Amino acid sequence: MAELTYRDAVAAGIAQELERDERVLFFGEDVAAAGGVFKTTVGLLEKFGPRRVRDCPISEQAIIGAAMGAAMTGLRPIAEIMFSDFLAVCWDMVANEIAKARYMSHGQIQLPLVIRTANGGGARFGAQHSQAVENWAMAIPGLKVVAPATPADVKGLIAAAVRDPDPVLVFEQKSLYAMKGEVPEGEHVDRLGTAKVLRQGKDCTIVALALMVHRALEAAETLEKEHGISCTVVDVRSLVPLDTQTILAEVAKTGRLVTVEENPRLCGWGAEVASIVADECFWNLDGPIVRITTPHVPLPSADQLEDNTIPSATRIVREIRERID
Amino acid sequence: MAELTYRDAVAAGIAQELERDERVLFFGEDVAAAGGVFKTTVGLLEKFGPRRVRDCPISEQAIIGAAMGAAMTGLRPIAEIMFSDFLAVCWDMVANEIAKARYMSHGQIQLPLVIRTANGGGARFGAQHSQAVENWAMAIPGLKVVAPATPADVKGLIAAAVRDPDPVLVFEQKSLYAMKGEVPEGEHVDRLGTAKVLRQGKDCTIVALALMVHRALEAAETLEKEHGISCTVVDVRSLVPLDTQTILAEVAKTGRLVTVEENPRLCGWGAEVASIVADECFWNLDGPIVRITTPHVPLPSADQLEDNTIPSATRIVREIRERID
Amino acid sequence: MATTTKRKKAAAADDIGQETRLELYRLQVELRYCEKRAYDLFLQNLIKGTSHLSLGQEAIAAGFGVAMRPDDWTFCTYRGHAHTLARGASMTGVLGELMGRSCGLLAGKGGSMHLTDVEHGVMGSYAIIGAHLPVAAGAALSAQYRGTEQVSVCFFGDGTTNIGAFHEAINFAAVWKLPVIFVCENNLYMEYTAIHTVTAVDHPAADRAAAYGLESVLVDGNDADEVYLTAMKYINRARKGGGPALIEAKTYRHSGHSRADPGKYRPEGELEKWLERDPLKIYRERLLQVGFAEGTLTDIETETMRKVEEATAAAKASPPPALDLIDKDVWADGGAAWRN
Amino acid sequence: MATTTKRKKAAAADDIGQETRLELYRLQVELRYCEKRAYDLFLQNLIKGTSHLSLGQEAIAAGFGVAMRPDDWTFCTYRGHAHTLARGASMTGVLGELMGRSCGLLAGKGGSMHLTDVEHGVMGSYAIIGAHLPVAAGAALSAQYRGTEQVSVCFFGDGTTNIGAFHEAINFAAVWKLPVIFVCENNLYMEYTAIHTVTAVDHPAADRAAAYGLESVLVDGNDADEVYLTAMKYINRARKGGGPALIEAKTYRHSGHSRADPGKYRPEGELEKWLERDPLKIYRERLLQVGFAEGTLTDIETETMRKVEEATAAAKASPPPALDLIDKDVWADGGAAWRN
Ligand SMILES: Cc1ncc(C[n+]2csc(CCOP(=O)(O)OP(=O)(O)O)c2C)c(N)n1
Ligand SMILES: Cc1ncc(C[n+]2csc(CCOP(=O)(O)OP(=O)(O)O)c2C)c(N)n1
Ligand SMILES: [Mg+2]
Ligand SMILES: [Mg+2]
Repeated sequence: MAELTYRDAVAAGIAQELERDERVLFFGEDVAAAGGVFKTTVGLLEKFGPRRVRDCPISEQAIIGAAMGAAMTGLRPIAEIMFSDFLAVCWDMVANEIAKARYMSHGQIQLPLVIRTANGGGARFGAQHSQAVENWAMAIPGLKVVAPATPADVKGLIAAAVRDPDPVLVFEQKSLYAMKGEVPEGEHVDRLGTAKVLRQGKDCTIVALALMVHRALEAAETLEKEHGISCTVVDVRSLVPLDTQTILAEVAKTGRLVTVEENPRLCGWGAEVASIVADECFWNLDGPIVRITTPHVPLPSADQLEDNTIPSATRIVREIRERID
Repeated sequence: MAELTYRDAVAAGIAQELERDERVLFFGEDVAAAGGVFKTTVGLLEKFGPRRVRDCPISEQAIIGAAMGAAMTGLRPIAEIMFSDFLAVCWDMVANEIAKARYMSHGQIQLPLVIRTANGGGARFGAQHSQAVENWAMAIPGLKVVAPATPADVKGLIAAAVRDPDPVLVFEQKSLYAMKGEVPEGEHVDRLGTAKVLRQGKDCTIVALALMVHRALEAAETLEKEHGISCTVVDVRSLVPLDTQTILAEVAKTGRLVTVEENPRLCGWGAEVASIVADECFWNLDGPIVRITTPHVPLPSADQLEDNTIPSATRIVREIRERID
Repeated sequence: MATTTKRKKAAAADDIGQETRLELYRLQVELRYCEKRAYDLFLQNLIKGTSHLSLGQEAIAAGFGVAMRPDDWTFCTYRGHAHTLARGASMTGVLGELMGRSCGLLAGKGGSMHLTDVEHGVMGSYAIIGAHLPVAAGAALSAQYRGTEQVSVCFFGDGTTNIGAFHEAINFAAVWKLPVIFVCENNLYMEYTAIHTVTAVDHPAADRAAAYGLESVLVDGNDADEVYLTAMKYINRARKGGGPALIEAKTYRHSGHSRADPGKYRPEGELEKWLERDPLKIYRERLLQVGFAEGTLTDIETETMRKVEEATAAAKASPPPALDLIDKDVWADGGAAWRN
Repeated sequence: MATTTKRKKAAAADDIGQETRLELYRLQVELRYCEKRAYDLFLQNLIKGTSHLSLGQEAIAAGFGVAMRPDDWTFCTYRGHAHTLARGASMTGVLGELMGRSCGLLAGKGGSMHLTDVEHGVMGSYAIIGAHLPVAAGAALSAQYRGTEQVSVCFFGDGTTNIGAFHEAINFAAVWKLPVIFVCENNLYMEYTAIHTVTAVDHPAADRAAAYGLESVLVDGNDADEVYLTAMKYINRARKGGGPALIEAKTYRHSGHSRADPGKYRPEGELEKWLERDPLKIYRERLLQVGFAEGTLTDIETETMRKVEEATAAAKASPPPALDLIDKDVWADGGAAWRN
């Protein structure tokens, strides 16, 4: 095990795959010479050269379209969209082209490609550089979607994404880039479609993703210690495929579900999870399903405002205390 | 009352507002001289002239951006996006700019504008011209969203949208354009944020939208007549604002909720409704919440395939029979 | 621009071998007959949904089709029947797809707007304006990266030049000198709106080439020889590392935009004028002029019609797609599961 | 291009009145001092998040600011502090917003990248590249529709010329002859990448004007006189119905792209070379040359510094925004309710 930041684990994941497979190449805006605006790709250009690690013009449609064209002709590109908010400028390429090509072509077209992007809030960047939009991607048939919460997961899931034969979107939470954690030495490849149970409790199952996992864990500590409420915490990790077995099993054990979502309220991933549980786990439920989300507002910029908009550990504690007996 | 097609009711709604308010103008691709590819805007150019009804280049970002710029400087534009799938090419303008401008500017910027678009399947147009993407819009804070199911509603809700001080997306279901129905004579303005109870039953509450409303009604007939299952049918009409009072009240009465969604499964509007009900109406539920959706696949093109992908009355009957006692 | 065109015309007389000439004719006849057949099949309501014909525009698909190497790639739009056939795709596969039959190129899953035949280098037909230009650039990047000397050819209409993806893709390709040829088929209209009413320049592609450091290339899209020679020139240049080209080919569609369109927005006499310049007519006359026998041409025509009949019969005989296709091929594992 | 530039320089000497000259200087000094103060406030960690300074680019904002009519509209990017101030926005409001205080122009809800001051015609700062070009065109449409003779001015960087919205907006504006001036501030870099490495032409805006039927306009963006005269010319033309313009102003940013950026990607000596061409230095020397007294200029400088100090103190004294703002102003009714 080595201790790495989430940021360095991203670079390590990409480097591992560039090293392993000549068909992998990586491109985006300011990613090569500058090592990325979040310094997540430092050293890749130096190590792999300008043929495989490339700086692009500010042309997100061209970048994602190029990844698609390269993938269908035998490469395994990794493209970066600097902030996940900018997926909106190339949403046609992602949602209408990449997601549908295999299906429409009756399986003729293969798209082994990865789109990495810095997602989520906490950096006081305001409403256009802070969105958690993993639910946008989850809503599109044909896309696989992961959102890792730790350095080990981000390395392992990037590697899994690169090796997957289908298009995968990797949502890296930008507030986690500085987080440190143990990452297995040597080759590390994780599995898409697997949630992780991080903590077992009796009273309530909290299902969270990315940054919210850490807040859920912190809240669970407090709830246990200060209020005698014992919570299971599940890190979803992968929205598509979704590990419903783990989620349903954990909810069945506690009889209660609380989702903690960074995305704004309406049609967030938690709504989907809630609807699955309300159908398939209904008879095991002991009380209402509770969703804790960013309220349905664009994200404000000033620090106090932002901190009180994205779900905090305090808010999770409060809501669970109020809603779970 | 006059009998109009849904298509003509669209034109009537736009005409009513162009007539009433000089600040209203209407533009899009092939909408003026040709009267729209769905013939929904026939006659408007002739009546209101090229200053107020305009043909645009194939530049969706420019079209929606222009609507935004015009709205913030005192006009009340109506812009057409020919197929709702194409919202993806201007999603930044819709989701990142229009939706957020008022909030970010601390209320300085007002955006009274309408985006109309032909949504949904049934016309054998394939995966890129048939999507039901109302859930994309619902997921974005700052957008109001309606999806009318009848000629009267489409006229009245377009009028309400034009008069609303906020940005409103109107999703017209393209398979309904030929449908005929009674539309009130003279000025007709509906209210955003109001669902309609179309049928009262005892066993189950079906919540549906747009084309699915008609299929739900048909299914409810069959269920009643042939299987003795009596269903309430609620037409949601407006996704944002959402008339949760009506939905919650109707679910409380029957104790069961079935949503019928044309959008693909994950993160559809029905998931949001299900999560609200599973929280706020939990103690009134007599059984699992059931969602009937287009499966989570891109839409196939051939007629038999398409017909078996989008929820049909037959499928609604079958699922309700299986799931509701 | 006029000069460019002239130089090409002159060259045409010399550089094209007899065999190539016959193939150019045969291909145009195939595209024409097959499109006409598609039109008949609509009228019989055997083709549902929409459909966009290339009647009148055949010289472009044929000229490029003949100029391309088998391992080169084509990217088409919804108006892509002709371009797909021009690479050698099966006519039964094309008509079958239009009719939503299981023999269709996509087994009915894609429909007329998404014809794809990877085996023949047809890397998809794209129905959202502009999207395939970046994709074609990406394929070219792959060819360049792997050193295969493959070239990517991307067809699109005049209306497409006003959308953002056009701009991004061509700059991107130019900066990286990618082997991709962007071919604008200027048929004067987007759907029902004349291109000149919505575009700031006269030649929507050629007048913009300079914005990407590319030379302005404007050709007569109804002259298969001219198209072929231009295609050869720029494809070969791209193959050798000379980078992308943007070619504008002037042409006209004889039918409406799609099956629903009677084309009433056209000024009187316009269609008639262009029918005079029908690419098949032009080319047939030229072949007779340069010494081909009438019989050689009628043989081609008869043989092609036989193929069309055969394909039609095969497509009609093909069953509708099996319903289990609905849940197939979202993912590479063949399935559609989004959960465990 | 070179000729265009020279003609402008010559004109500059004659056409600008003394009062205008002083205002151009005063404004540049204000923008410079305020940006420097913003930089100091970062270092003190009083400004959170990101921030993008216009140090070195002041002549453009000032030249346009002085040339515009009070009811004209400005559209800025995240690098918009200077352009916002140049229209008369309150310095306290700008610094307060950067610091996330309730006195901020947006009460802390928008942040440094979204400065907006509708009262002074600043119709927003847009942080996603290219988005505001279509919006500026839309405002121009509104002016044209209502016959108000207002003009819309849209500032953006060199890197922005490679995104789709740039292309769509300019064609759209050109086709409808909208009164909008697109101003490309070419500071040689996007974030950390040199523009020439990702762009197919030398002058990313000027070399593309012809693609929209517009004339190529390239000016020295560090010379406030030249900017001012060019602004006057094209704004007045647009006001009179002459349609849009695309202007490229060459300049350089003295600091990094944003607060996080030390600017290490710049070749050695480049910054120094451009510091020689500092717009304030150039302009101050020119004013002395044409006869202004040193004291007049130092008075302006002193007075401006006083304003900056005052604004800083006011912003520092302002409380953080009230938490109830979170649920305000999603909708025109002042609230955020998505349900009943
Ligand atoms: C982004 C987008 N906008 C609009 C359309 C609808 N549409 C389909 S074809 C077409 C006209 C295209 O014109 P052109 O590029 O000239 O091609 P042509 O059909 O003439 O071959 C339009 C507007 C679309 N498919 N995609
Ligand atoms: C669509 C989009 N892509 C990328 C970015 C990230 N980004 C912010 S500023 C910038 C560079 C812009 O360069 P330029 O247009 O030259 O403006 P400058 O910052 O030099 O003023 C980039 C890439 C963005 N904000 N939006
Ligand atoms: Mg055309
Ligand atoms: Mg720049």
